[in-house]
Formats: sequence, C-alpha cells, structure tokens
Amino acid sequence: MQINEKDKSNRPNENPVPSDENFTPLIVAFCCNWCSYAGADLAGSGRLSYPAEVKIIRVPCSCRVNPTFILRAFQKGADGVILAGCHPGDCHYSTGNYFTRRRMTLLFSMLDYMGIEKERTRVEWISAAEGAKFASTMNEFAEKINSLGKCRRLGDLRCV
Amino acid sequence: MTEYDLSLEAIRMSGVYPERCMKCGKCSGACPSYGEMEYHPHQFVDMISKGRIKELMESDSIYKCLSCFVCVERCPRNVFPANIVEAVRTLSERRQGADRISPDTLTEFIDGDTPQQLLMAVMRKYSK
Amino acid sequence: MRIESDIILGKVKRLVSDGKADRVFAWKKGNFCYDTEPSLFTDNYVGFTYDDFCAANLCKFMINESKKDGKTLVLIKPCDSKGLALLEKEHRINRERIYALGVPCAGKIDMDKIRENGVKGVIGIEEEKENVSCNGDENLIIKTLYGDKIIPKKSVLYDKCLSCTDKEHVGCDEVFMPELSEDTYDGKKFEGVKKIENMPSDERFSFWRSQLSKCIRCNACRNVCPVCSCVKCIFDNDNSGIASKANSDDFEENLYHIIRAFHVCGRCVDCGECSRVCPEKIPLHLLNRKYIKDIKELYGYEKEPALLTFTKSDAEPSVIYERGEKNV
Amino acid sequence: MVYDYYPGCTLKSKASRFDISAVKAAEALGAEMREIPEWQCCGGVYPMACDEIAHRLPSVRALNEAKNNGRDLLTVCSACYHVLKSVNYDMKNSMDVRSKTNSYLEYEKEYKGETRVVHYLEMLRDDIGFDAVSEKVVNPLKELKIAPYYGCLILRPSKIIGFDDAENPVTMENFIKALGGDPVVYPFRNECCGGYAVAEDKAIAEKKSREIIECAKKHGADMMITACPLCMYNLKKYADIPIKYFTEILCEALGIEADGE
Amino acid sequence: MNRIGVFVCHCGSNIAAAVDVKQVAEALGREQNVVFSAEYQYMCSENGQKLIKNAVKENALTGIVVCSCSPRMHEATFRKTASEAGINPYMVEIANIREQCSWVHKDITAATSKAIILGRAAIAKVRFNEPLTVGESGVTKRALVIGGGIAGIQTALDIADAGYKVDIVEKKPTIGGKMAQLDKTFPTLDCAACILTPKMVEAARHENIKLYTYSEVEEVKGYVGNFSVKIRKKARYVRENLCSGCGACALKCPSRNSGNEFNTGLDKRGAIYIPFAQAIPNIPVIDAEHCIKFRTGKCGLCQMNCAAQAIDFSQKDEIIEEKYGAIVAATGFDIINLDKFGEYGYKTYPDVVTSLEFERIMNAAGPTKGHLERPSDGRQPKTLVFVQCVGSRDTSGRGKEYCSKICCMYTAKHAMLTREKYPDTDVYVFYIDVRAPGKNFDEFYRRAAEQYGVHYIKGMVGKIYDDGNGNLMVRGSDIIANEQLTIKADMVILAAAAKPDDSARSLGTMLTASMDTNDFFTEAHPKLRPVESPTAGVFLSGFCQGPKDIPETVAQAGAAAVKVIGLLSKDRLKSNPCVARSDSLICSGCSNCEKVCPFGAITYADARVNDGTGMETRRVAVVNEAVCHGCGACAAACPSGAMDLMGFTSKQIFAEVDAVCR
Repeated sequence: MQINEKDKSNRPNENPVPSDENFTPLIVAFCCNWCSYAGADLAGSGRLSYPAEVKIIRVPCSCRVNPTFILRAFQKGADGVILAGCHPGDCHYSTGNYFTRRRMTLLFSMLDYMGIEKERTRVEWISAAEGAKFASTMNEFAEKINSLGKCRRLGDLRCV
Repeated sequence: MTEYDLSLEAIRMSGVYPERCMKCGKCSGACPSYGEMEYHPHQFVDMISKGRIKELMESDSIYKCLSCFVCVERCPRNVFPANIVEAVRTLSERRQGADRISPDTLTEFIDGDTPQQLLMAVMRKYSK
Repeated sequence: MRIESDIILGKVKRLVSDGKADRVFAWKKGNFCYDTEPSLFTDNYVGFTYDDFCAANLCKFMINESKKDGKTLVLIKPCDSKGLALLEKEHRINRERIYALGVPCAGKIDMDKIRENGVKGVIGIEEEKENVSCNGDENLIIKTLYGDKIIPKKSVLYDKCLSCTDKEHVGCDEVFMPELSEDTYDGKKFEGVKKIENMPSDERFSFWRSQLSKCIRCNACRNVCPVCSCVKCIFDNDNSGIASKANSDDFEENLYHIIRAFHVCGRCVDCGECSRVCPEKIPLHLLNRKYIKDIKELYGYEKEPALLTFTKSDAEPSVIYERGEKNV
Repeated sequence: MVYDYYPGCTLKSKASRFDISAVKAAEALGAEMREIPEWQCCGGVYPMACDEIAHRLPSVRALNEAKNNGRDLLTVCSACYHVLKSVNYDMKNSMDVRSKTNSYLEYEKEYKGETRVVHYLEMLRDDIGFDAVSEKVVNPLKELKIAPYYGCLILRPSKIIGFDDAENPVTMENFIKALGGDPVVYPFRNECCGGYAVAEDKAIAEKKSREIIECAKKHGADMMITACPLCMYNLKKYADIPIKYFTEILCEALGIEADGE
Repeated sequence: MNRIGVFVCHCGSNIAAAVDVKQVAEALGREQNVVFSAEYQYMCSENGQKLIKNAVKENALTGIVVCSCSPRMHEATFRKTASEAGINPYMVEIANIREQCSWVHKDITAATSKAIILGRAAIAKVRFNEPLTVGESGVTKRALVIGGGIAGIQTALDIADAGYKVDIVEKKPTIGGKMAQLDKTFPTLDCAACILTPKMVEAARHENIKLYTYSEVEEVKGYVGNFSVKIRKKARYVRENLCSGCGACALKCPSRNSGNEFNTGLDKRGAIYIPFAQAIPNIPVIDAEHCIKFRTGKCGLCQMNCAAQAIDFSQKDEIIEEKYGAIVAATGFDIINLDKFGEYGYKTYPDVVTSLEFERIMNAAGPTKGHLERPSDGRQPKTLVFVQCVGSRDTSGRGKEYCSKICCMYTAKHAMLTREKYPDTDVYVFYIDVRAPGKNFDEFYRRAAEQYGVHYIKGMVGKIYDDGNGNLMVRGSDIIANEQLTIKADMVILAAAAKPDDSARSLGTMLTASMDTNDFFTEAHPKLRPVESPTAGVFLSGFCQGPKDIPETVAQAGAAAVKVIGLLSKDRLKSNPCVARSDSLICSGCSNCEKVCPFGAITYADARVNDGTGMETRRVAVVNEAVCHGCGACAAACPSGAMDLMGFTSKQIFAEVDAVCR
C-alpha cells in the first residue's frame, strides 16, 4: 500500500472538542517500564478491562517524567494525567521514584493551589504483579475524571 | 469526653509519640519512683496509646513521678514518658475539685526550712 | 543608628586600597533619590550610594563579573547573601574572584507605596528620631518639594522586606556593621499563601487567572532571579520542545510561570525580587513561597534543595487529596 | 563580664546565702551579676504540657529582658536554670509555643529563643575558666573529700539542657579540683533526691536522699555540695555530713565572707 | 527526511478480534511521513519479519512502527529485524495494541480508534528517534576486594578459584578481620579460628590472590571493567621479603605500653608485634607512635635481634597503582563507641565489658588464656549480667536505629558457654526481644534458657552503679514480672550495637557507591540485586551492606564473587545506548543532575564552548555512558533542558503526548 504525502496536517484543532453530553475524558498515563507498564501488560493478559480513554506512554522510570510533560498533556487537551511507578523502595534504578514522589507531590500541590482540580492529577505505585490494581486504578480514575468533565482550566490560565 | 478522646488529649498535650515505644522497659528500669508507683512509666506509655487513661488518672501513680527526667534521658526511642505522666496528671487535676494539695493543706508539711521553690512546685504539680 | 552611605563607601575604599578587590559592584544614584541602580565602579566612585532605596539584588551580576580577571567587591544585603551562596553552590560564579562585603539592611523603601500614600515630589528621606509611633514602629520623614511628610516606616517598606525573617548574612567574606540591620519582619510570611489556600478552588483559579493574565512576558522576573541562572533558559531554546515563539496561545505562554516556579522549587532563596520587579505587580513570590511552605511542612528544612534529595518515609502525593475541599 | 541575673524566689528568701555567696564570688572573679528588674518566679518546675502557655510566660519575660539588654541570662539555682533553659528551647524550636506566647506578650519584636541561659557553673567553666578561678584561690580546700551532688534538673534532659554529660558529669568535679579540693566520684550524683514529691510523700524523699548520702559517704565523702535549694532541703534533713551550696565553698576558697542568713 | 513504515499485526485474532486492523493500517498510512503501511497475521513470524525487511528496502524506510503486542515482548525481535534490514535498530517504535488495547477494550470502535491513536503516538515518537549505537568497552581481568575479613577472603577465594586474579586490600597488618577475634560461633559452637585460619592460609597461598595488608585504598577512578585504583601500602618498617616471622623482635621489644588491638585492649603488646599467632602474613609491624626508636632515636633492639636483617626504620609508605575490572567492598563492621551510654558505666567500671571483649576473655588464645576472669581483679565472676540492644534500635541519637542482628545469638552463646564451663555462675540476660530467625537459631536460644538455666529477663537496664564494695549493681526492669530489680553482679557484658566500619564512608565516596544514612552500602535492588551496588562494577560482600552473621556473610561473599566472575568472563562490555546525554552548549554546571543520579554516572569537566556569545570555559556535566543506566532522573532534574535521555528524549515524549492528546 503506497500513500502519497499530501496534506497531512497535524494541527491540534483537527478534532473538535466534544460537547459535554457525549464527553469522553482523555487520560494520559505515564508508566514506568519496569513495574507499571508491566502491570498494564498483566492487566491485558488477564483481560481486565478499563476505559479506552486511558492512553499509556512508556517511560523508563517514573523519575523520567518532567513536570512539563504533564502540563503539556493538559495543555493539549488531556482531562486527567496519572503517573504510575514502582512502589517506593522497589525502583529498578533504586531511587528514581523517591524523586518522583517529591516532584509530583509538590507539583500537584501547586496545581491545586492555582485552582486546577487536584483530582485530575494522580500518582499511583503499581508493581509488575499488580495487573488488577492497574485496571481498578484506571477505572476509578476515569470515573472521577468523567464526573469532573472537560479540563479547561490549565488552558485558560494564560498570561498573554 | 470519652476515655479514648481523653487519651488523645493527653497525647496531644504531652507532645509525645507513644507509638514510637518499642516496649523495652528501660524507663521503668531507671525510674527512681518505681517502687511507689502502681503503674510504671512503661505502662503509662502503653496504656495511653491504648486509650486506657481512666485507670491512670485514678491511680496515685501520677503523683509519684519526681519529674527527674531519667526516663526521658535514657529512652532509646525518644518517647518522653515523663511528659505523658505529667499530661495525665494535669488532665486529672483540671477536673473540678481534683486538686491533690490545696493551699489549705499546704501548711501541713511546711516547716521552717521549706524553700519557696518547693511551694511553687507543689502548687504547679499538685493542683490546677 | 542610620546606615550612612559614606561610611560604607569608606569601608569599600579601604578594602580596595588594601588590595582585596579591583573593582566594586554597588548601587549608583539616579536622577531622583529613589531610582538607584546597580552599577560597576572601576576607577572612581561617582554616584556611589547605599541607602533605603537600594533594594536591587546584586548577586546575579556576579555570574558575569566573576568571569573577568581580578576581583570584584560586591555589596551584599542579608537577603542577597542566600542567592550568592546558591550561585556558589551551583558553580555559577567563580567565588574566588568575588569579595562579598555584607552590608546591613534595615528594610528597603517601596516608592510605589509612598506614592500610594499620596506623597509626591519626594526629594529625600530621613528617619524620625524622637517620636516613635504608638505601635513602636519607626517613622520616616519624607522630604518633598511640598514640605515634610511623616509616614510609619513599615507602611512603605517593600513586601519582601516585611517577610524577611532574618537579617543574618551567609557566606560573605566580611560583614560590615551587622548591628545596624533591623528586623523588618511583620510575622506574616505565609499569610499570603494561606489566604489563597483557604479560598475555594474556583476562587483560587480566578485569582491566578486574573493575575497571570496581566503578564506581558517581559522576563523581568526571570532575569532578576538569582536562582534562574541557566546559561540558556529552556524557554529560549527552540529545540527544547517547550519554547515556541510562533504561537501566542501555546504551551510556553500559558505555563511559563508554573514551570518557572517549579524550576526554582526547593532552590528559591525567597528574596522577593520577582514580585518587586514585575511591572504588572503580579505577586509571583506567592508561587515560590507556596513551594517553600509545602517543603517546610512536608519535608522540613534540609541541607540539599528539596527536589534533589529524599527520605524513604516522605509523604505520598496523596497527601494533597487529604487536605482542603474536594472538587468531586 | 556583665550578666543579667535571674535569682529566683528561693535565693531571695530561704537560700539567701546561696545568692549572696554567688554574687560576692562573682564579683571577686570579675563578673557582675545585674539582677533583672521585676522578675517573676519561674514556677519551680517546667510545664511539660505543650498547651501550658501561662506557666511559661514568667520565663519568657526574663529571657526577653536579657535579649533586650544584649546579655546572657545567668542563674545560680538549678531549678530556675532548668525551667528557663527548657522554655527557651521551646521558644526556639516549637512554632506553636513561640507563636502563642508571642501573640500573648505582644512584644515589638518576636522572642525566638535568642538569649543564652548560663548556669553559674557554666560561667565559671566556660566564661571565666576553672584555671582563672584556681588562680584566685587563697584557702585551698585541702584534704577535704567533697562529693558533688548534681541532682536532676541541671543535667536532664541533656538534649535540651546540654549542661554536661548527664550520666558522667565532670563540671562540679573540676570545680572542686579548681578550689584545691578532692572530688568524690560516686554513682548517685545524678539520682533524684525526691524533689517536690516530699510534699506528697515524705517517705520517697527520705528514701532517695538517704540513698544518695549513703552512696556519697561510702565513696569517702566528708561533705556534699549542691546547686539546688530543694535538693539542699531534702538532703539536709537526713545528712550527717555537711551539705553546702557550691558557691559557699567557692567563697571559702576565695577567702570571701558571705554570711547570708 | 523521515520515511516511516507502519506494520499492524493481527496477532491471529488476539488483536484483530477487537481492533479493526485494516482501518488502523489505513488511518496510520495517512499520517505525515508515513510512506508505507501494512497489516499482517503475525508480524513476529518469519514471514512477517520478511515483510518488514522488504518494505524497508523497497521504500527506503528510515523508521519503523510496529503496532503489535507489548514492547516488553517483541521490541528486541523487531530491533533485530530492522538491523538485518540495514537500518539502526533504535529506529523502531512499538505501539502496544494488544495488552493495552485489544485485550482490555471490548468495544471494537473504541478499541480501533485507540489503536490508531497509539499508532500515531509511536509515529510521532519515531520521527524524533536517532540512530543509537551500543557502546563497548574492554574488561580488565582482575578484581579488587577491599577488606580482608571472612567476607573478603571468601569472595577472593571464589573469584580466584574461577581463574581470575584478585587482590585483597586490608588496612590491618593481618587478614582475618573480626572473625579471627571470635571464640566460638553460633549456633554450632565450632571454634572460629579452626574454620577461619585454613581459609586465611589458602588465600595467602593461592596463586591468583595477592594480599596487600596494612594497606588502604586511596583513590578510585574509572568505571565498570576499567577501574584504576591507588593503594597506599603503609610502612611496616619490616622488609617482608626478608622477614622469616620468627618473632624474636616482638619478644625483645622493651616498649609494653600499647593496647593490644587483637585482644580489644585487654592486655598490652610491644611496639613491634605480630597481631596474633596465626596472622597472615606472619610478619611483624612497628607501631611508630609507641616505638622508642622512633620517639627518642635510641633503642633499635629489634633490629639488633633480627637475624634476617629485616627491620628497616627508613621504610616509607608506598603507593601502588593497579587496574581492575570489578571492585568488591567487604569493609565489615565495628562496634559503636559507648561513651554516650554513661548509665551503663562502661567507661567507669572495668568489669563492664563489651561482647567483643568478652569473646577475647573466653578465648583460649586471649589475655586470660580462656579463663573467665574479670578485668578489675582477675577474680572469677559468679554473677554475670548480659545487656542486649545497647545502642541498637535506638532513635534517640545516641545509638543506631537498626537492629544489629547478631547480638541476640552471640549473647545466647556467651551465656551458654559461661554456664557450661562454670556451672556455679548465675547468668542473667536483659532483652527487649530475642530475635532468632535462622536455621537452628531459636532452638539454640531456647537451649540456653532451658538446658543451661540462663535467666532471661524481658526488660532493660536503667543504670549500673557500684555499691562502694566493688560490686556492680544492675538496676533494671522486668516488665513481665512488672517489677524493678537490682542485681548484684560481678561482671556485666554489653551487646554494643554493630556499625559499618568507619572506613566505609570514605570508600563509598571514592567508589561513588551510594550509602544509606547509617553508612551501609546500598544494594542495586533490595530484593533482586542484593550483592551489587547501584554503581556498575562495584559489588558488596558482608556486613558493609547490612548486619549479617557469618553464614550469611559467606553466602553473600560467594554471591558477590559470582557476579564478579560473570563480569570478568566477558571480553567486551556492551552498554545500553539509551543513556543520558548532556548538551555542553546549554549546561550550566549546576550539579542538580549529579545529585539525583543513583549511579554516580555524572561528572563535571571544564569545556571550551562557544554558544555564539564568544568562547569561554564552562563547567559542564559529562555522562559516563558505561555507568549510566538510563533512568532519566537527571533529565527531569535539569532546569535548562541540557540533559536529555536517549531513546526517551523530551522531544520524543512531547511528540507522543501531543499525538495522544490531539
């Protein structure tokens, strides 16, 4: 199958924002490769379902996640962002998630302070053996985001 | 106030974390007043964390502590047993009519040498 | 006792003639008594001043000054000294080429606050010696073209001075007349943060939206900040994935202040310069101070910046959900 | 050397010889003790309950006075020392106590535990120096085996009081040596004499005091010294050897007449 | 110019049943830069891979996106395929549309559109992929073991037996460590010297082992496979090659004032001495601090009496530089100083001793020839009190917060041996908890209590004082009997907390091996990599990693040896190319990245840079790729974005985020 490279615009406004009646939330999940991504795989092999709105981005360690990634996701239309890593003490790189824990605690506290609904952000420790926890966490989180509705605030918090 | 709330209040007043106690009994091994007490320093820590403050409040043990801080000094876990004893005693004395020694009864033990410091201490320790 | 500019200058001259430094970085008088500016003095001291209007933090200039040969003597106020110490710790300055002279500080005066009091045509300021106002505060005599005005000193100090909790210098080569420093703390350092924390979420949001909407992206906050000392700011680096000059509604513009606050999180020395220099009067220090408050509450004070260290028993991020009101 | 002096209630009444001997000896050693005006009794015992603010106020007032005078606050009595130092520790380290106390007292400048609380023995040891004391001795306490009795309050809790090693203190021993005496080291020098509990139960005080005296004697003591009027009161009742305030033997050694009572 | 090929796998029906794979392939085919898009039954199969290889060649693809199962399953497979097709294996990205899509979403429309989005994210990412090459470095086939106790000896023997050269550096004049000082070992009660000395001899004789005793590591440079170490060999003032170990010098030495370290200072030794009879090497050393010749210039009796002419007062410290492929830390333990525990009177009363001192007293080669005699008057004690947890489990700041682990058992051993040899004694043990979780451990402790009549008292000692008649009064609590008791004792033995040896901290800094707040070396993973340090090429053996008894130490020593052998058996080390990289043009040299790196992979160098404003010298971060594990902590800590992680660059992740949120 050959495709011509023609007018493949990637403008962000290609998809209109869904109206609130048929709102389906967009959730970005950053998962560390060694525990949580494996946990998500295990949820898969166990056929434990969770909403399709959850999109996973793989990172080597939760400590790779720069706060700008999370902000960027909200900026580009995510309604909730969850960061999942190994349990404290079990990090593949020994100490990565300890740094994550501090960074995210402080960042999320700040977002809350700025009036962004704090329920839209979450950190969860999910091991490679916790497929069920992965699925239930995602279900729970999606439900919460659903009840919150579309996230507009970060986009509106502009300084121009 | 329930007994449990009263215990919490005592813990709050004492500023102590009784859950840090590892039940080694060193406080009681060091206490100079041990023989005079019905409940001993380690029991104070244990009972208060279990919400059993009434028995302590009713007991004479709260008046036997000398506030010598030996238990505080030697505790390996930074529990301050003396502070707990004091908190229980204070709570007990804050109740109506629960003064151990009142200004009237003070005269009973005063003699020519009694230092002022002792009178002050007694008023602080044994009355509201 | 008042801090006399001449005495400071005398000290500076002695140090230079003793060979402690080759040039001096200090403040210079402007056209009016209140528009002093940072200045480098190389051969003479024309215009040298150190008075109640010298609020600018000089330590960031040392990044470039310390690249030059020889030694620069710089005047450092107590609040500036923390910035200088951080610059040294982060290897941003060559400390050996700097002679940091700690100078006393009795609080700096915010001209805008004087103006808010309806005082115009200011030509000078003196401290009133005799009458101490009822609350024990000192008064200032504001000399104006239209006669003297008396104003309580605390009412015209910069906000950053009112939240300055200690007047102790750190890491200076020498501290000159520290006894002249005066405590200017009003005891309300975290009041501003607490006030916002106590607002409902919606109100917090509208507060920050109204504040941040005023931003004109002049970058003054960043340029003055002694902690924002990157060789190249991530917002100036087209390749970073964050900077995006073309679109006005883009990531950078919207989230600039959040990211900047996070970048200085745990490192911020709380000098208050960001808010002081903001032409739109956005209370940016309230962002930084929120982090300071959180760090203090969650982790206590530590030797290393909070984000560069950890303990195994740190608070879980869920601590945030456990406080304040819920949105759902 | 000038100190702000906090005598405490007992030194101004029952233990006046303690006060007078201390002031005179200090004078001879070149230290001036300026009694702070209108001091209030520290309460004799430190209020351990975090919510007892009122009982801390007299101490804070004295501490703040010393801060304003820019001087160290000197005490001679161990109990006052213990209370002042403990309260000062709270003012420095407990945000809760500090803010409540300050909001009550409404000082112009918050008191944050800036004052250094000095015990007379610390002054001798750290500021004047036992060597300098020793040089001024005219009547060395030769052949006198003196047992120093520390008691509780000057030592514990050592993390807050920080006077000396709470289990093996040496300050008083070195003090006795400086006066030419022979210190008796005995294990009960830091045991409690029964303290205020004498009012509740005389038997405790008697038992504890006797144990201490017996222990000192067994280790060869001819005399005991103390730094606390309450310890003095308890010990004296049961002692068959002389008990003195440490300042009294200091005066003796320095050749100063100090008759108070 | 990116030319991307998309390959959508059906995985039989695993994916195809829940995802419309055709639609996915079509939709992704319309993405920018995608020049080829196809779906196939099993992409991982021989034919599937062939399809990919052909597409690469025919369409000159620069990047590959495979929409299939988890990358944890087949990323390696498709990387190999790419490599065989002639493009860089790191130009492959996987969109996980099986585990994270078809298997968990029932609705085919939702699953299909999610699969498309996941595919787009992978495409967005692969646009920014860079070809990466696996780094390679050589391996020096020699290992260094630091510490010559049982841990170090065992590790060295195991490595040497596998045929690799290994050096032991020991700071004391002899190897043997703490175990050499012990009398019997629990729970079997076999004699420590009998089982240790043969190993010491074996280590000394082994052709692959070289001993540097009385030596210390001074500097460590390099990285896994290529360490360069400076060892300071302290002057013994005895020529090792000449000395016959006859011991005449030690006998003639007139100085007798030095505490004998081997006997924990309970007796004296000369200024020239051999630590103990079975010392290895059996060569004396001169303690210059106490030697009369060194202090006054006169004496030299040892020199006169040395037939071998081995004494050399002019000897100087020697610095040896050696290269190693792997380093094992086996620095062992020591016991804490008891000065802060005045209530136990250790400093005041000679008859209050530590357990280690008691080992020497009970040892037949010790200062009392194995007779139980108390230090003050040489009398045989009748009542002995053992106090456990002296400084262990102590959060007051005086001791250590951890459990020292070995004390319960050795106290039971001491109590048992005392009762066995001297049935007329009364033995009390104050304990908080008796921790005996080991093979035959609890049985051993129970035997002490049940068969040997040792009185175990649950409680703690509050104070130890003398009654003025030479008796020790031990006042403590018995919290089960709920009483305070005072025992008149003749001797008290304190189970002082064990701590990592003082040399560990500075060694940790040299090795850039992380340590915890107690100065124990941290393991790379607490469960799965317990004998490796997070710093590649550094391994841990024995107590320096955490409290351990002898069997555990030996087991860990063997495990560490295996890891070393595994490393040394390789000729080349391949490194993960997904490592951090610092842009020297942007780096400010602030050291934030260094502080969060768990592996010590970041160092700083002065670089000459010109970022357009003129040439200048700057301090910039440099990543040692052989040491970096690629976690990315540094990249997130860098405020300027100078630090980035290959394979997961900020740009790549931004692109993924944008694609997912689009």
